[in-house]
Amino acid sequence: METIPSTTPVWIILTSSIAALLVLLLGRWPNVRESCIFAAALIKLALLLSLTPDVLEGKQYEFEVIELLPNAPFAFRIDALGLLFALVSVSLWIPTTVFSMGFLRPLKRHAQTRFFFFFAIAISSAVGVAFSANLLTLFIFYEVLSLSTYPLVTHHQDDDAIKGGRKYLTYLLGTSVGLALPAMIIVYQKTGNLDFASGGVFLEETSPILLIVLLLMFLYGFAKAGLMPFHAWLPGAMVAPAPVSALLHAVAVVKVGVFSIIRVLTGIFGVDLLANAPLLSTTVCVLASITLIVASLIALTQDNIKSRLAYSTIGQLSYIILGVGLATESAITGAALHIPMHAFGKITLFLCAGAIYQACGAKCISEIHGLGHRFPLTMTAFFIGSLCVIGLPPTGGFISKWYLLNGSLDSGQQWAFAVFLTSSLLNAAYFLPIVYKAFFATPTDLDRLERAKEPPRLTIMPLFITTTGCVLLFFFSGKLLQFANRFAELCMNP
Amino acid sequence: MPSLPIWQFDVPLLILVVLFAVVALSIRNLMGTAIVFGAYSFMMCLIWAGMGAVDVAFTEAAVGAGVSTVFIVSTIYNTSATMPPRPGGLPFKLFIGVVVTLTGVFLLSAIPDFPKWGEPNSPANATVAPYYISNTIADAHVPNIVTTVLADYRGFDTLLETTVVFIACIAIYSILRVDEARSKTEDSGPVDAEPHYDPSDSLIVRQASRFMVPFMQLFALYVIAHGHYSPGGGFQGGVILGASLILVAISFDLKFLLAQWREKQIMLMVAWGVFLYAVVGLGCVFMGGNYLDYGFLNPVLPGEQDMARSHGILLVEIGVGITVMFSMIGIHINLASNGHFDRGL
Amino acid sequence: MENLIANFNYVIVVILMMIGLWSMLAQKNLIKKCIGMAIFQTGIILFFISIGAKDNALIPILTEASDHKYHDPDVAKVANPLTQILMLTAIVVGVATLGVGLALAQKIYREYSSFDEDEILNKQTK
Amino acid sequence: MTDQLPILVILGPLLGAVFAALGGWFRPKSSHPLVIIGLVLSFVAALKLVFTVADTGAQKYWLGGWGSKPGYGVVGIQITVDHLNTLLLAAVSGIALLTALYTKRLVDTELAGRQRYFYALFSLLVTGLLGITITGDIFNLYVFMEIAALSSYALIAYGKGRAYMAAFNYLIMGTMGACLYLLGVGFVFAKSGTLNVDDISIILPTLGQSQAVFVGFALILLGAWAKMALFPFHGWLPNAYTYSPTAGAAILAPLATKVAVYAMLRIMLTVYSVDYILNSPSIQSIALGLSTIAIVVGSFFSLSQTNLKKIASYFVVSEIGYMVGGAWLANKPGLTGAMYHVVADAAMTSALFMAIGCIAYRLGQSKLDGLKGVFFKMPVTMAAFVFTMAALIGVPPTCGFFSKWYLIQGAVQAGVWHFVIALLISSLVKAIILFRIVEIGYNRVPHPAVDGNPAIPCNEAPLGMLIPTVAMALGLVAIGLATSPLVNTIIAKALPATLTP
Repeated sequence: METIPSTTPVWIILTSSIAALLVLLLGRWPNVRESCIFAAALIKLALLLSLTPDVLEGKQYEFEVIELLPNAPFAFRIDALGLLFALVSVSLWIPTTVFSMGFLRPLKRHAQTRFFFFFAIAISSAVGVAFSANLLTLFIFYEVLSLSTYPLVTHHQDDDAIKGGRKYLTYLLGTSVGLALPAMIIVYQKTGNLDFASGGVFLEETSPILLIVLLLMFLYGFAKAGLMPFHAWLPGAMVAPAPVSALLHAVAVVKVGVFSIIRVLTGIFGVDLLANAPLLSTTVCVLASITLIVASLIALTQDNIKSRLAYSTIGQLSYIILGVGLATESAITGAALHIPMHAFGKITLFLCAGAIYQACGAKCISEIHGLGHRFPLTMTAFFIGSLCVIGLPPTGGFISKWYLLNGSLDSGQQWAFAVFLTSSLLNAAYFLPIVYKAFFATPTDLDRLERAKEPPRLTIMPLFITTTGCVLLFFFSGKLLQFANRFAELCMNP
Repeated sequence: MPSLPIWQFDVPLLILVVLFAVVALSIRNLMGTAIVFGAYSFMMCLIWAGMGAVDVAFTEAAVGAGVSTVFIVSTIYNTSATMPPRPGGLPFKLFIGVVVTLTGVFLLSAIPDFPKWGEPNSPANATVAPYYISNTIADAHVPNIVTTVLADYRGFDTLLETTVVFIACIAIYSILRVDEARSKTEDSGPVDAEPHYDPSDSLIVRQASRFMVPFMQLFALYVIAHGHYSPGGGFQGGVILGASLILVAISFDLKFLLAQWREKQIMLMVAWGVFLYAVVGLGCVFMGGNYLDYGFLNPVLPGEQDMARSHGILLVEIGVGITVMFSMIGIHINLASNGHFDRGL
Repeated sequence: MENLIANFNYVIVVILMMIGLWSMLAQKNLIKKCIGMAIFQTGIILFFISIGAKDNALIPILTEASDHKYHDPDVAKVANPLTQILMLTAIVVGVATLGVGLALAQKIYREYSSFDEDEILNKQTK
Repeated sequence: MTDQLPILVILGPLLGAVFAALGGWFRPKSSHPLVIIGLVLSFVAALKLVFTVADTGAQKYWLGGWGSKPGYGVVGIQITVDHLNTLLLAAVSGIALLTALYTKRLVDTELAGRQRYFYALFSLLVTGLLGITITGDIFNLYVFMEIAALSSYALIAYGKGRAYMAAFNYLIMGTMGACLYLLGVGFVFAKSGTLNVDDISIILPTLGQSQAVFVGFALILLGAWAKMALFPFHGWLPNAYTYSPTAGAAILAPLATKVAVYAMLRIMLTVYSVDYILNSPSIQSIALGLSTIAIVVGSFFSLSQTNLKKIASYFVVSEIGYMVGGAWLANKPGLTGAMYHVVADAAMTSALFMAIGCIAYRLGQSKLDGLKGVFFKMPVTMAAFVFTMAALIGVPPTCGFFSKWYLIQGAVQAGVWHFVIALLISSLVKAIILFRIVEIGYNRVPHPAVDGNPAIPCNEAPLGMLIPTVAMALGLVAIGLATSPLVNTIIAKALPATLTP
């Protein structure tokens, strides 16, 4: 495998940090401020795209900034999965910013500068996680992400926000410091190696009990992945403004959790170990499956749109974990693919939730009965987003689920196949009725019906972009598939 | 029966010391405690002198038994000597008693491991110490080995020790001294007990001290200057000088003393002593030696290297004497007047 | 037992130390705490002096011989000067600490009109 | 002149103090610059020594030129700058310098009319702390200990009201510690006959199993623990640091306890040896147990406090547990962590107390309830505060993260799980406190940027206080990023060679 030493990773991460600083300085002029963000996002995207050809050929970009601990430097490495994740985060940052402008400005929300500042920092750290070459670097960015999203979650500064924020930090910091950090230190102590590149750092003779304990500590330590029972922060964090929920809690934050778990499973434990030690693999699969089903069931009972979406997210994240847990090539491909697919689908849904709130002030499903035809564009987008998350053609979600299902058959764990199918049915059961009722149920609140209208253009535009994305991903999934395949190959033969 | 380790004389003294300690702590009148504690210190001096530690005994007599007692008495004079009876607290005292006893037993467990008392070849007596005894004359031409070790071999300790006295003085000054401007507005506090007697009334005390003070001061100067050849040195001399002025302050009154030495002068002199010591050391550095290596001062001091050391020792002893003397006075006037500098013991 | 008698000084040191420590911790009167502290310190000084003592030794001051010169002294017959100067330092440090302790006690008395620790605590919490 | 650098480190603040004490009577304003000059000299010398030591190894300096004599050992007093203490020397003098700059305004206002000797005592305290760190003689260490202690009693007593009782309790506890230490020195001296650290370390192994040496060790440790306020000797600390004037707490809290920890490390590693520690498992398990309790107790008490200064004081109590525990793990990562944390924690505590000082200066108090809106009033100070708290929690890449890393690694290697758990609890408790403060200071007020809400005027601390605070907070990251060079070039060489990796 060829590696290219290059400072590009640093620059990619820094672009949004620099943008953050500019936002802080230029806060007085909103237009300038937001153009800074766009410029940064575009530069970042361009830089990422420029790396694509090399990475797809199997090359890796590497850069070591400084040695923090012996054999555990602060270092970056860009491989297929990292680049894929970074691309998704950054490309979705653009529509979200547009959406934020449309969402925050008309409502005269306070502290917009702070909002954009921490948003940019959060993106930087998400990309940092994506590019981390070892667990230590990953952990650093993971923590920065937790802290920088706290002001976003508590943005409203009312009692709910404070309560949600408290829960958010308790879960995320509590688990990462209490479980992931000691697990990491134990790994370092036992092996002296935290690098992801080696595809498994443990020696043959490591005791299986230690391995299983470490595995559990990592799975629960990265609570951003929302594995039950450490999921409660996610519905709690829905007090955040809609754009925050959209990008952070559908894409950046939760995917960082899943991404971290993927890195640990493939880079620290290694696919070989997972495949050869059925106990480990089964543990991951069972825990993920339970979360998958239970979260879907809870989602059915939620009336608040954002809560339902949150539980849906919890379930979908476990798809990815389950995929990696199965440890076959096509399952891993599916898992990797599910990151962008679900991201596009879920961000569409969240943006729709925000748009519905803007359209008629409704936060609950029961409030929008029969209102669909007053804002048909929004509801259509919602429908397509649902299809993507459920995994039906013609949306990208279909592709990833296809690979996941394939993978479950390959692995010989047929029950996983059943779990996937059941869950997809449940997904359909909690999404499609929303659309149905919005269009065909009799409106209950006539007052609201009067007021309801299509939200402003700044809100609709991003919806349009992401919805189109969902569909396009189905027809042009080839490039993404290349990324996912490249990663899966790397995992199978490190 | 092993031969008794010490002169028969010492065993009763040691037992007495313990008794005095217990008595000092169990008297319920603090003035009594102070006096018994003074007696305890004198008893200690005897023991130490008996073991050949004349300098230590001398210092303890001046510092421990003398000045310390005066300090305690001054404090009590300004506050109250009575201890109101206070019932209860027994479990706590017992608990501490158990802890202390356990510590004691732990310490006793090490005693069999010690070299026999008075053994000239014990590690403590046979490792570094012989060097001082054999080389004091050659190195510094000072027959009082304690002086050589104090001011030369371990001169740094002594510089710091002088600094400790200096710190104590300025610390007490900072804690107690009442600002002139503030003391007028602030009421003088609940403790403004009338003096029990007016010391200036006692003709005998005043006349006796008028007679004694010059001799004390003369003796003190001798102690400092002759510290090379006989017990004594800067500390002892400084304390005696300080004590002579404290005696003036007690027998006349504080105002009388402060008329001779103003507050500012006293506090400046305290710092000057340390300054002198530190600068002599610094001089050695400028002459090319290590800090406090008086041997390098021989171009400016009379004599060869050993005599330069001897003179260097004298210089720093004077510095020590100045600081100690004025510190003792400074501490006393603060303690005796509760920081008001108006009247005192 | 023989050992204890042969090391009678050390036993006294331990007893003094216990008395001092007990009174520093268990006594409620501030002045008595200070005195306990001083007793602890003298105990330690006694300990060091005992370490440095030699049977039938002279004081550590050399004397001129009849020819007005100093000859090499018999090391075993001169008391250990090192422990002595260490203890000179300790005595001075002790009196400095005692002075500061007394000054603080006076200041506390001005504030609370009492030397009793419990009473002071009561007045503080009021 | 480079061979005179070690003594310059001490002489700078010592002479600065003497000059300040003299100058204060003529021009009261002159004390501060005089002390600053002394501290600058000391800091420059200490910094130079760091590089010298890294390049050429340990530097030894004999006061009065009295070095080692054949057959006797070192007859004078030796001061040593080696890998174990050079970092701490630089940290102590650097922090002291920054703090001296920082306290100018505080002293002028808080101690108006009483500041004549404040800077002299300040500088003498620093002298004592530097001396404890640099000396290579166990009795000299005692004298320096007392210099530091006496000046800190006075500094604490500069506060009012309850400060006197706090200072008195400290005096009793501190003197007890010093006396126990001195007694321990006596025991060691009785068996070894010398006071020089290097010579003792050669003689002790030849003595074999000796109860006196063991008791001496225990006494020295007890003394050091009392001085550093390790549980159960911690009772004096919170009151002392809370009621002392802010300027006094700013210098005492970061340095006094750390230096005592260093003294313990020096005795453990240089005078005795790691083998000796490993062969006395009873003390080892006691020390580890006590440090775990200290961490837990300190954390929980800090949780129940309502005064910012007291919270910070209890942090100090729990951090002591970190270092003592790390040292007594007696393995490579544990000792590395302890040594690193001594420096890192000095910086963190300093930054914390500086930030609290800024808050107290502007708000006139430091109660949690009074912090409403403080984030809008003092944004820069609070940024520094949050930063410092993040370091204390152990958020990477601040230095707090790396010390915790090494400590946990050491505990894992030694299999001391209760210590690991205590460390994590302490981190979480600090996180809770940080976010409680954020909630009160940020979220409990109507946001001023929203129309109709009252504007909160920005009222930052004076620049003279703010700049040192921010510099210190940024220093935490700098130390964190420099971890690897610090550990590789200096700390790793301070570890005993016999230690298995």
